[in-house]
Amino acid sequence: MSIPLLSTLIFFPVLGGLSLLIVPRQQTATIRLMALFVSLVELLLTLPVVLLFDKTTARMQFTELHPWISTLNINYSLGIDGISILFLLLTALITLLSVLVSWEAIHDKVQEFFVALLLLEGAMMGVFCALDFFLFYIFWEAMLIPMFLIIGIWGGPNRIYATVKFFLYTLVGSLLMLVGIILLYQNGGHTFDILKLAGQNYSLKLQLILFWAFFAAFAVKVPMWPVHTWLPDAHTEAPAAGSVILAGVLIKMGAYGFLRFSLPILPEATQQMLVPMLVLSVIAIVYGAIICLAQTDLKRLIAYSSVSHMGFVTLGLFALNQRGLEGAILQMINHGVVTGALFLAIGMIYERTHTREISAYGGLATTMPVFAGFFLLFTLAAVGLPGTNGFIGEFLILLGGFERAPWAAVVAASGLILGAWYMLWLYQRIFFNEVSTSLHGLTQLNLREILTLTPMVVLIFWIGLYPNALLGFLHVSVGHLLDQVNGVGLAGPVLPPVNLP
Amino acid sequence: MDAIPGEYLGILLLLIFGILFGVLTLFVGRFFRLSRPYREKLIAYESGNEPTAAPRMRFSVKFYLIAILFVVFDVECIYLYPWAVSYDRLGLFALVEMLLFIALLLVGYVYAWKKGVLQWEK
Amino acid sequence: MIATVAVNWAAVEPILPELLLITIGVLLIGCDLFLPRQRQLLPWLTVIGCLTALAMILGSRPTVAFGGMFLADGYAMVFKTICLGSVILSVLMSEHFCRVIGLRQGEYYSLMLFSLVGMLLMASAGDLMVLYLGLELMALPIYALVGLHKREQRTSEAAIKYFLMGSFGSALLLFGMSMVYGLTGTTEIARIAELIGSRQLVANPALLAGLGLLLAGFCFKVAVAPFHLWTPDVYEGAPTIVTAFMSVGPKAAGFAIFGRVLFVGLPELHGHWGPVLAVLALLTMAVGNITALCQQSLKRMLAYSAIAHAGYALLGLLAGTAEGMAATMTYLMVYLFMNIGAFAILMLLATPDAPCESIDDCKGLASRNPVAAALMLVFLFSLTGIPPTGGFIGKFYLLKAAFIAGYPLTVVGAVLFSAISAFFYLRVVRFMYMEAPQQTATLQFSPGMRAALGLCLLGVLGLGLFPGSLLNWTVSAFSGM
Amino acid sequence: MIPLSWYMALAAILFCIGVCGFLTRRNVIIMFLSIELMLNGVNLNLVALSHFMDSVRGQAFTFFIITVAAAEAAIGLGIAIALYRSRRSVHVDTINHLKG
Amino acid sequence: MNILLTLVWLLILFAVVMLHVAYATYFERKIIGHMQVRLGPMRVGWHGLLQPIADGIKSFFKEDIIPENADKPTFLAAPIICLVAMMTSLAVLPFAKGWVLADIDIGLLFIFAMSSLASYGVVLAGWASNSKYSFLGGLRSMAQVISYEISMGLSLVGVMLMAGSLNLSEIVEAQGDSFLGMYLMPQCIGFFVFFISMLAETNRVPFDLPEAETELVSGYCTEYSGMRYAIFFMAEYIGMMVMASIATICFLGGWNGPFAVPFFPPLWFVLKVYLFMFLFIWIRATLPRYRYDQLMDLGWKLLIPLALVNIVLTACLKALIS
Repeated sequence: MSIPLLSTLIFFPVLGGLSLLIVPRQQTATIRLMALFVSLVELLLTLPVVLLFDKTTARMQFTELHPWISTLNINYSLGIDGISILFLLLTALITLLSVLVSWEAIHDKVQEFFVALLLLEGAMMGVFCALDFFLFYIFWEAMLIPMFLIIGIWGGPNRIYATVKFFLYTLVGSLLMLVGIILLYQNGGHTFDILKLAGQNYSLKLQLILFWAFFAAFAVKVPMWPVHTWLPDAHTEAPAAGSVILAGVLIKMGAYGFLRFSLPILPEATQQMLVPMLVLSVIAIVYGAIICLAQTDLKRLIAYSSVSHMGFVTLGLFALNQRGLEGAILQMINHGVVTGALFLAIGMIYERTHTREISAYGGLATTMPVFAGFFLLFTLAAVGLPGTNGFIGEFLILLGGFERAPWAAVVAASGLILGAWYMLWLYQRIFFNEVSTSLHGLTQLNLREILTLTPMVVLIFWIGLYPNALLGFLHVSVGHLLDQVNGVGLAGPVLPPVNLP
Repeated sequence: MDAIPGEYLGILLLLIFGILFGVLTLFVGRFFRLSRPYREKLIAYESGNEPTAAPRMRFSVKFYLIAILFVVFDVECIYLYPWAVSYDRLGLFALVEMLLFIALLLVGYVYAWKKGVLQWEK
Repeated sequence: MIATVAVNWAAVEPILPELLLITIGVLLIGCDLFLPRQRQLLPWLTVIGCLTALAMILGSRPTVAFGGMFLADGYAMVFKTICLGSVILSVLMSEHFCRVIGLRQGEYYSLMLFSLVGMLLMASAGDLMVLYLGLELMALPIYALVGLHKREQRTSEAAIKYFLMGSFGSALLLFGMSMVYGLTGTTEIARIAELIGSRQLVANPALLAGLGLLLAGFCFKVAVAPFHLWTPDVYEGAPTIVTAFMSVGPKAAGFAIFGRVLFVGLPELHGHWGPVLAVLALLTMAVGNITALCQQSLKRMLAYSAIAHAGYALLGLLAGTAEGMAATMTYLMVYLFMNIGAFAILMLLATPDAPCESIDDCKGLASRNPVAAALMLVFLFSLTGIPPTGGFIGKFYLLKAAFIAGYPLTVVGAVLFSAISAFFYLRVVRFMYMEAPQQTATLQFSPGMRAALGLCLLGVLGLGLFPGSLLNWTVSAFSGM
Repeated sequence: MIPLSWYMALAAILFCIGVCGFLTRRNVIIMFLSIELMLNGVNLNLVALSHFMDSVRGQAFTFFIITVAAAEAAIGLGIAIALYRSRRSVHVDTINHLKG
Repeated sequence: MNILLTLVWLLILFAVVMLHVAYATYFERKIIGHMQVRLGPMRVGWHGLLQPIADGIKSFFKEDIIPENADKPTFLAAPIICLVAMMTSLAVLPFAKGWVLADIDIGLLFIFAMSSLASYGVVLAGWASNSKYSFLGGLRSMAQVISYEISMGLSLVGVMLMAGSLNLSEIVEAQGDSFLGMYLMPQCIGFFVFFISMLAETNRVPFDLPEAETELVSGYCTEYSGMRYAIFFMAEYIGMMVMASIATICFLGGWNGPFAVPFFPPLWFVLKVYLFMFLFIWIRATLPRYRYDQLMDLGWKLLIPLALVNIVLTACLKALIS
């Protein structure tokens, strides 16, 4: 492999973003077009990765290894397995959509916005590619800066509170993880290499300390109950593109962190902490759903629904079996697609009405029928209707969860019902009922908007009807991961992967 | 008395003697001399007028500058004296070093001069 | 008769950079006095001199000169580079700033150079005497620099406070030195360690008292709590350019002697000074970061942040390991760029009518001048310690060193305070990007200012992305000590 | 001969008086004088030690301290004058424009 | 040395010096009188010979006035400080070979120290009197003394370079007993600087600004009277004598003369000292007073550079010759 594909994926958007700085500030049209071009090319660049990916092995692929800071034994080490490749795709797609949705929504400081967005994309790519813990941390933290700015500068009225809260929550968590990394470095043979760190036997006490240090960073990011409170604020205040990226990629990183670090490196601690984690997940599912019922703000409702959905994800993760893990990963992608799509849609309607109050809407189905159609589809996917992607993920998670802890699956299933309740109720309040007076004369969706939403529809059905397209990437890697976790002797039947149509 | 090196004994004695002389002449004299103080005699002399204003008035800042300059220049001497005394033993290197030292001192001196510190009245 | 001692001129070679700088300092005084019209050349002359000295220092071989009094080793080289860097950057910026605030004294540059020579001596000090002389040679011009701007009322107040506290710190230091001298009979730092070992003085109470006084004195010099009380006032009162300079150069030089004395002179007492410094470091971070939270003046906030950063830098020192000291050096190197950079933006805000030192003056900077705002953003995130800036690398290295040396709780504390610090740094970012501007004056970049800001940005990002060679350098520098 | 400990005790006493003076007095000049007192404590210590240990370093050190103290005095007085000109006082309690 | 012997020496020295002081005033008045074509004191004794005794008795019995606003302890101490400082410097002066009370190695340094100490007496007197004239006089005196102290100190570095010692006896011996050995010739610049500084240090005309009668009404001692005033006076005359002795020792070869005097070795020394005393008086009778700014200019702008040049020249020449 002569072309460093992963490095290209990381640095192409960074350089592209920086090249926007050359354009004079006033030429916003040029800037937008350039940003679109960069993100489109980035998406295309993921294609060779996907095509060349070898699904039959759990080894890291497309690896790149260069010494970086030799004094500390830190390497510039990249590589992906079946788990990360999906996130690369998701990231590229979501960023492209964000560029599109920001086309007219951002009027002020356009240049800065798109620079921040593209830098953010580079950092996100880096997080999913990094195989060196230190490198991972750098990308992990580097994401904070553009996200902080995106929410803080282009967000809603309460944006400053939201963005500072977001930043501080994340930073505290990350810093504790940093201490954990140092501790791991000290005890893991003075290396930051994730693969080398995984193979070692740490004492249980050390593992537990490390587990909680990592938990601090990842749980905040996911966000797990009870450290989720930054998410509704950040979601609500962020501009549409910010919300999409937050929901689509950023909060997946917490779960990705659990997958990549906590599980393989700290298997014993993971098993020790299984029950608390499951309990937290279930609480998040039910709590998030119940809170959703009480929301009057559109974006806030979606935000709490994210808490609930991410509860499913962590439930699947800590089910620690093939189905649960695969379901969790799939659900992350699904959630990224669906919630991203919902935020996109909300962003479009918000541009027209400039309100997020649910009560201000009503009867939208008659004024904007095309939009209503798209939104209905997204709602159903979020609810998990069979045939949409949401169903597959949640089904697998519940299946896995039932094997591990039936009580958890049962309670979680009730979350599904609540989910259907609040989503459908929301749909009813917005699109049916009386036509609200303020909603007369709204323009229909334009071509750009329709083009933005169409890929999401395609994705929803594609994954929903042919999940193996994605699950195929996962089987081997997840199996390998489970071997690592279970290698220390967790009793449990190793079931063959479920083959769905 | 062993604690004091012999040569300094004379100095110490002379010191004590001086103090005794001063104090004794003044003290003994008290029994012989007149003492008839009255107010006019005791007020500060101001050419016969009533003293006006506080005598310890603010004075020219020049005095401070002179004092500061003195401190700096005088202390430089503590390097010149030992050097001068042991010049024979130190050799050429010390001469060059001291020339540099004096040159630096001169720089400070020229600086002060150009800045008008040495000018008593502008 | 004159003794015909063969004059060994080669003995002077190691101090040639210092001599060069002194010559240039004198030359600057001369230019200022006799060629007042050519005054705009002074900063460039200074920069050229510093660059030459830097080249000479980097090109020199490690030597021991003057019977062990002057050590031109790698350790000294790193610190000298930092100090020279601080002077070069400040001098590049000063023309602009001095014009804005109307500071017209030509002595400014020569004082800067003399202070620099003091710092270089401190970095190279192999003997307590040289150490003390360097310290004072560094401090005396700075007292004057702080008070140089006579039209401004606050400067003389800042100067007198700095002067009194600085002298008091020196006196404490000296008494500690005299006690160490009394016990060991030498002032040569390397010999002190040997004699402590051979005379078994480790538990001697007098030595411990001396150590305490030394620590107090050093802490005064690098502004470590609870000896930091002078810092905010002095930093706020001094002209911003001087503040920028003295928050980096002298602090680095202070750490140079701090490290040299503790690591070379008193390594056997690490059991005593390690924990003490750990407590002081935590206290410093607490005081610096928490007090900075409630500041309205950006300058004062940066002053408190400087205190907090002294606390971080102490982490490497207290580790007592080679890696720790290397980490401190690395951190100071990064700190040079990020702190001077932040102060540079503060200087850009100033106008002849108003000093513009309040946080409110940053409001809307992104609209007024996006470049300045972006630079400030980078510097502030670096000060917070967010990757991919140099500040993160430095902090990470420090935390790692202290952690591995066995101070995990101190490290956790440092991490938490670091999170707190994000709050007040972010406040500035917030004001710059998320508020409407209050001022309308356009910012002007002089060529020197451009160069300095470019260097700072390069330093912060370059060290953040490619810290490898710096780390190698500091590690090898320390092991050569 | 007077034993070394006497000198050292005197030096320590001088130093402590200086410290107390510095911490309690509020006049800038007197604070400065207290510092000088501390320095003289150090000087006494060094000279006595140097004499008793037959090592010349202490005396050389004292030389430097004296010089530096003179330079310090020069700068300190200069600053004090500047301060007095702007404030009409050298009392620490009136020097309070900087706080926060 | 035995304490008793020292004490005897000391008493003799003291008596001689006191006599000297008393008659120095007499000679001053007489000489100035004759120079100004008048007679000077004539009433007490033959040609007024007993005048100093009468003055002494008078000041002893005069009323002692302490101004009401004076800072009393300081006011009382000031004259004694002056006297003690000056008297103590006497101890290190070698009047002849071996005729010295304290033959210390740092003689010259000691003299400087003591002459600085004396200026404390002056400035304290000015301050303690709490009178404007005294205050100004004290200040001026201080500024003047410290200014000229630098040039004086620097002017003697040449001598130290040549003699290689600070011990006064050794300085004398280094000059040898021939006329050509005296440092007057090689150190002529130094001598010039020293001589002027000496006049200024002792507050003599033309540098008597601190006690200028016509400007400051006696300056720092305006408020002093009676015995206290007399003590200041004594200190001043002892100071003159000490300075003259230093000049003699450092530049005129000390006790050495054309031939040895059998019974009174210090003869040459005394003669040389009196030569200087005469010069002091002669100058007083002849020259007008300097203005204060001229005085400072002279000290700072002429004497100090001259002294530095002298040092450099001496050191370089010495290096060349050897």
